[in-house]
Amino acid sequence: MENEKHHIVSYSTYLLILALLLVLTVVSVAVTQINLGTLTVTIALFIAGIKSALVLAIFMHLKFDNKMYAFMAIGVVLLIGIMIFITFLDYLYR
Amino acid sequence: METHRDDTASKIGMWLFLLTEMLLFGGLFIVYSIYRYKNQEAFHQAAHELDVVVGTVNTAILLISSATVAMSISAIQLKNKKFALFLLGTTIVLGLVFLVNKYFEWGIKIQHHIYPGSEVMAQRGQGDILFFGLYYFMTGLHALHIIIGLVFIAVVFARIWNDKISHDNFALHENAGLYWHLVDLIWIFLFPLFYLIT
Amino acid sequence: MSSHSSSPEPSYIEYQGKYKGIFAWILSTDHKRIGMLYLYSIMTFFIIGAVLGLLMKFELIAPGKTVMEPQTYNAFFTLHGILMIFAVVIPGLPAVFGNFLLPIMIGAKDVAFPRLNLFSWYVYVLGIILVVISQFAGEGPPDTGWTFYAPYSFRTAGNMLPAVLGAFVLGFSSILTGLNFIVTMHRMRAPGMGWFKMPLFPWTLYGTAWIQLLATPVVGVTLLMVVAERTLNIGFFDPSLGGDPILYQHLFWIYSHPAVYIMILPAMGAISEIIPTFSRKSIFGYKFMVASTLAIAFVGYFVWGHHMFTSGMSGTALYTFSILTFLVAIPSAIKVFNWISTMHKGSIDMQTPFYWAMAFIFVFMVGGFTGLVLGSLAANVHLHNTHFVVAHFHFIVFGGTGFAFFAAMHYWFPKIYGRMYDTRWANTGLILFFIGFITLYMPMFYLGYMGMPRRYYDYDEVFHGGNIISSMGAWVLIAGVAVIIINLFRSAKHGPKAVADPWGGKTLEWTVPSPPPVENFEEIPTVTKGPYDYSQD
Amino acid sequence: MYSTTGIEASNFVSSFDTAFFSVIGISILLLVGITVLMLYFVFKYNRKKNKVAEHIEGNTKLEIIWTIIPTLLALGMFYFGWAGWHPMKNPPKDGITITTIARMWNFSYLYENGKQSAELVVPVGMPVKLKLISVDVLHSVFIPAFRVKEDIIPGREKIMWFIPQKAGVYDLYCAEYCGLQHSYMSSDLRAIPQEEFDKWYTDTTALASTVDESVPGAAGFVIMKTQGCNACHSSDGSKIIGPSYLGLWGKQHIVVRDGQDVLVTVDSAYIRKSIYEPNAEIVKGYQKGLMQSYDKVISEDDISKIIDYLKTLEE
Ligand code: HEA
Ligand code: HEA
Ligand code: HEC
Ligand code: CUA
Ligand SMILES: [Cu+2]
Repeated sequence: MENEKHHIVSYSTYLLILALLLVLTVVSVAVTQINLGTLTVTIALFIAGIKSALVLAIFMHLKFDNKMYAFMAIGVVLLIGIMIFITFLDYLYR
Repeated sequence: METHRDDTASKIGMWLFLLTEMLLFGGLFIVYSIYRYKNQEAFHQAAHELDVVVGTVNTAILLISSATVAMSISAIQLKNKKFALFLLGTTIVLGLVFLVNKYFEWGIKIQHHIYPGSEVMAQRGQGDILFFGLYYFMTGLHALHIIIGLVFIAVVFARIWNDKISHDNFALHENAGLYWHLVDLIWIFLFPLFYLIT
Repeated sequence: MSSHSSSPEPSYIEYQGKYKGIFAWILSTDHKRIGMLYLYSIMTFFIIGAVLGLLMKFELIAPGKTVMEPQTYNAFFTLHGILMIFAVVIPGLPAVFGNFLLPIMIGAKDVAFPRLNLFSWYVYVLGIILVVISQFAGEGPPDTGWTFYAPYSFRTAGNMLPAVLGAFVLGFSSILTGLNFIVTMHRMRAPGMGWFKMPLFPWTLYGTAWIQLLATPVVGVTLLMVVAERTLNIGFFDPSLGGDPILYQHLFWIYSHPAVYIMILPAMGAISEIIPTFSRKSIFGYKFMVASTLAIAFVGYFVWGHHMFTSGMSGTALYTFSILTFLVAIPSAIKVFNWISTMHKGSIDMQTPFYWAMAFIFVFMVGGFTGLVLGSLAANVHLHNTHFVVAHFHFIVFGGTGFAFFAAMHYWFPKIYGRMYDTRWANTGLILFFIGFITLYMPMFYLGYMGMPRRYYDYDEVFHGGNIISSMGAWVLIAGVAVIIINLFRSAKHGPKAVADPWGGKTLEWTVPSPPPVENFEEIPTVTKGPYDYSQD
Repeated sequence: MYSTTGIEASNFVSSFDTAFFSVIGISILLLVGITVLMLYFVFKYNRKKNKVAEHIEGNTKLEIIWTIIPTLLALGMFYFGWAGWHPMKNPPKDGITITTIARMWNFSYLYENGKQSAELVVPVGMPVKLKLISVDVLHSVFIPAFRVKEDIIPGREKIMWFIPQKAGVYDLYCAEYCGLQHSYMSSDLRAIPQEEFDKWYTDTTALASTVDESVPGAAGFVIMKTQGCNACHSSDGSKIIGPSYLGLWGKQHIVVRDGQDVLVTVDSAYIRKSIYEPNAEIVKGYQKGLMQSYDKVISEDDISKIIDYLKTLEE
């Protein structure tokens, strides 16, 4: 059983991503300080989504590893999404 | 019985475990989203009481610590033991700082009698009770994961120190990293959900 | 495939390791010994749970007080449910037969993480200990039913914390087993064994493992919330603090509905092994069997609401759940049809395991069809929380999983112990068991239709007749179980020696000696053919 | 009383029957068919007769057929279930509304004109809407003869409805597990013709007139019976869930108030408080949160009657 090849990610990539993440954090804080009504949550979650995608893809190596891992992670996120959706079918229409 | 090392197996195992963790918090996110939907106004108001600055600082701390763990793996692959140790040490320190911040944040809230079951809470609306209940429960569970992650990283630190982990045998290190990133990932969502929905 | 009928290697039973006596078992990381540890613990709790069931039937034989107080009855069905669900049928087939056979069936020497495997068993035991503590410590046994519905579970004086934590810990054990199995199947299949050369039992274990992995954490965190609510007064589900008890039900069933497929999938897998072997024929529609396994595992996540049809969900949610409930039955239908078709033009050897498989198909259908009745909205409104539901799930949990467990026990017995049991006694036991089973549970359908609610200590005179018949069925059932267990128990020690492949099975476990040697295979086989290839015979 | 002949007891009986028997019917056909087929195969292809099995791997066409047919059948079953259930969710505008209060472990019914009753009395032929309220835990109104059931959720008001179609006395059970006396939580449902109902409805003296005022405490006893106090309190000294009434009046005992033990004497003020704010002071050794407040349910007047009754139980 062969072990997979390891991709070594350079320090600068990590630092770049870190910078990006920090910027996104600041952006999301800034954006939510202005009152945008219901949009606030959407934007905040959208940015959180991007941030988590970055963490998953680079820090957690999903981009470089066997695609199976990415498949599993996305699958689970979808699963939780569907569960929340179905639960909301109850609460939205009560 | 002869044991052979299968790094891929342990990595799959780790990932599967992370998936269960995601669902653990996934359950909480369901609860959160329902109660937020039912008590929009109260959640909105209650979120104002959390300190955005502390939250932001803690977010930054976790993000940096995540980057240092990730880099430490590259360092070990590049056979740079010292640098790897340094990066991991930084991670541990940052993790502790996060916990200290959390401690003070909770401490202040508790001083103001904002905790489940307190008189002050009983007087406030039900939305507030739920908000702070979820706040304590979710950040508490998250803090527990931080502690577990710190122990995990400390073990890796010790093993690198003793040369048990090296450039051709770093599966454990990688797994500790994955775990730490997951903790970070969860915080990425907790942060806007509790601090930013004002 | 390599086949050695006699091997110089000691069998896993005789093997002398570092430790002696009982420690050779409870400290062993051999998947076969761990499987046996599970077998004995599960049988113990099955018997305890069954005796509780029997006592409840004594109580229900007549209206009014018969043998116990209401408090005792309530505590009994709670413990009965917790033990039977969390300690017997959920670990049941995966932990016993999965552990014992999965590595052998895919041509591996052990599971991927043997020590984690042993650890899972200890976690299981810890969970049981907590459940036992809940019975004796503090304020008296919990009395909420196995569903722990809020807000009653916050009000009762009963000793909830250990019971809930026990269920949580048992769930953790289940997660670890699932994790181990998935990795094992991904990494350790023998050379040449592609995914579609894997036998169906491992396939169902694969589907099961994913459910264990992805559904259990939800109930885990829910139970933790219950603990937090009881200890810290956080109002998650308590309406007086703003919580919503219906949300508790959502979270509970998000796990517990998929959990019923944790129970039934491996059972279906075992049956899918037995039928081809005794029909001397490849399973009909192998790929459809695999696909239906995965379909059940997947769709099973989204039907949880059918346990809550009267709880006051929105109409939209109600019919969404109803329609999905009907759809999840389709893959089960495919399985039944394929089993029957496998028998077509076979050369059927009527042995005990095959009889069990037939009995399984019958009771599974009865259970499944009554599940459909319950999935129908208008019918459910009347039948929900009546003995109709009790009958449905005993038919499908006890009838389905339980029958499959005994089928598997009789099928793999010679492999596990290297000895044969007495077929005559085994068949007598089966007949008693079957008659008792039908007499016990059939009347419950009628009682439920008439409107007898479940979890009722006492009932109106109109329900008396049905309950008498039902209670008497339980006695016949005991006789059956006793015959079966005693027969197996004796044969394990004194039965005649069994050969490596007593039934003419084709999957890998039949290529190794009975009982299997410590290392399973002298050399890892290379697989070239599908799992049920009888074309050469 | 349970009957399937003649006029159906409620408007939902026939829709239940359609849904139930359509599924059961198809199921029994399939069950028998498949079982017979299985037995036939087992018989026909027995090893004794059929020495060699034919090698068949499968048949995609068949698989598709037996995927599609059950799907269609299942969708049909869904349809009948849906059609029967849909009206239950849509109560009509007219009809009478009865507030149903569930608590551990009894039901009580409050009519629009303020009339209270321990049995559910309804007029035949008129839509009856039950407004469901629970003061403690989950309960469920289940009327088997009417084929209706709805859970009662504390903290939420729900409506269930039906039209009684046949006069008679029916059982009404609690169908959601609610603790110790769950199986005793039931009441009678009396469906009576409209005229009779009107008479019953306007007669607000009914309760008082049945009580013999000359017997001390008799009125109090009836009130307590209607309110279901006896589910938790005995009059003979035994402990059910709450303390017994026997010897209660004038007794001194310890209660827990705000976490502190306090010695109190049972007098009218104490009893009143125990009934209106039961969780303010908890008798030592008993569980908090079980007894719920009867504020606005039991009047001051009734409390003094209850006290009269309790006085008769002095030791
Ligand atoms: C092993 C466990 C198991 C399994 C496999 C199932 C399978 C199914 N269950 Fe069951 N169920 C339980 C265990 C299980 N259940 C338990 C424990 C409870 C009670 C929990 C509690 O409240 O305590 C319960 C309760 C329960 C309810 C809630 C009742 C209530 O409380 O009101 C419902 C409602 O829809 C339901 C439906 C179904 C359906 C539709 C299936 C289907 O998957 C069945 C599919 C099978 C078939 C349909 C038979 C084979 C098919 C054919 C031969 C082909 C023909 C088919 C068609 C025409 C479609 N179940
Ligand atoms: C695997 C699951 C399983 C199994 C096997 C059983 C088995 C039995 N159960 Fe079940 N039951 C549940 C799961 C199961 N149950 C669940 C989940 C509930 C819901 C709980 C709740 O409401 O919360 C329930 C509820 C339940 C009720 C409903 C309580 C109520 O709602 O009021 C009843 C009542 O009759 C009952 C009876 C029985 C009986 C008589 C048996 C019997 O069939 C047991 C049969 C076996 C024996 C009688 C064998 C005894 C054997 C011996 C004595 C062996 C001799 C041994 C040697 C020689 C070694 N059970
Ligand atoms: C669900 C169960 C329940 C019901 C119904 C109930 N009670 Fe109680 N009651 C309790 C419990 C438990 C206590 C003890 C704890 C406390 O003091 O609150 C109690 C305490 C009391 C006390 C104080 C007794 C003492 O020893 O000091 C009185 C008086 C009382 N109840 C009256 C009533 C009356 C009158 C009713 C009906 C109108 C009623 N209760 C209905 C459970 C119940
Ligand atoms: Cu009220 Cu059961
Ligand atoms: Cu279900």
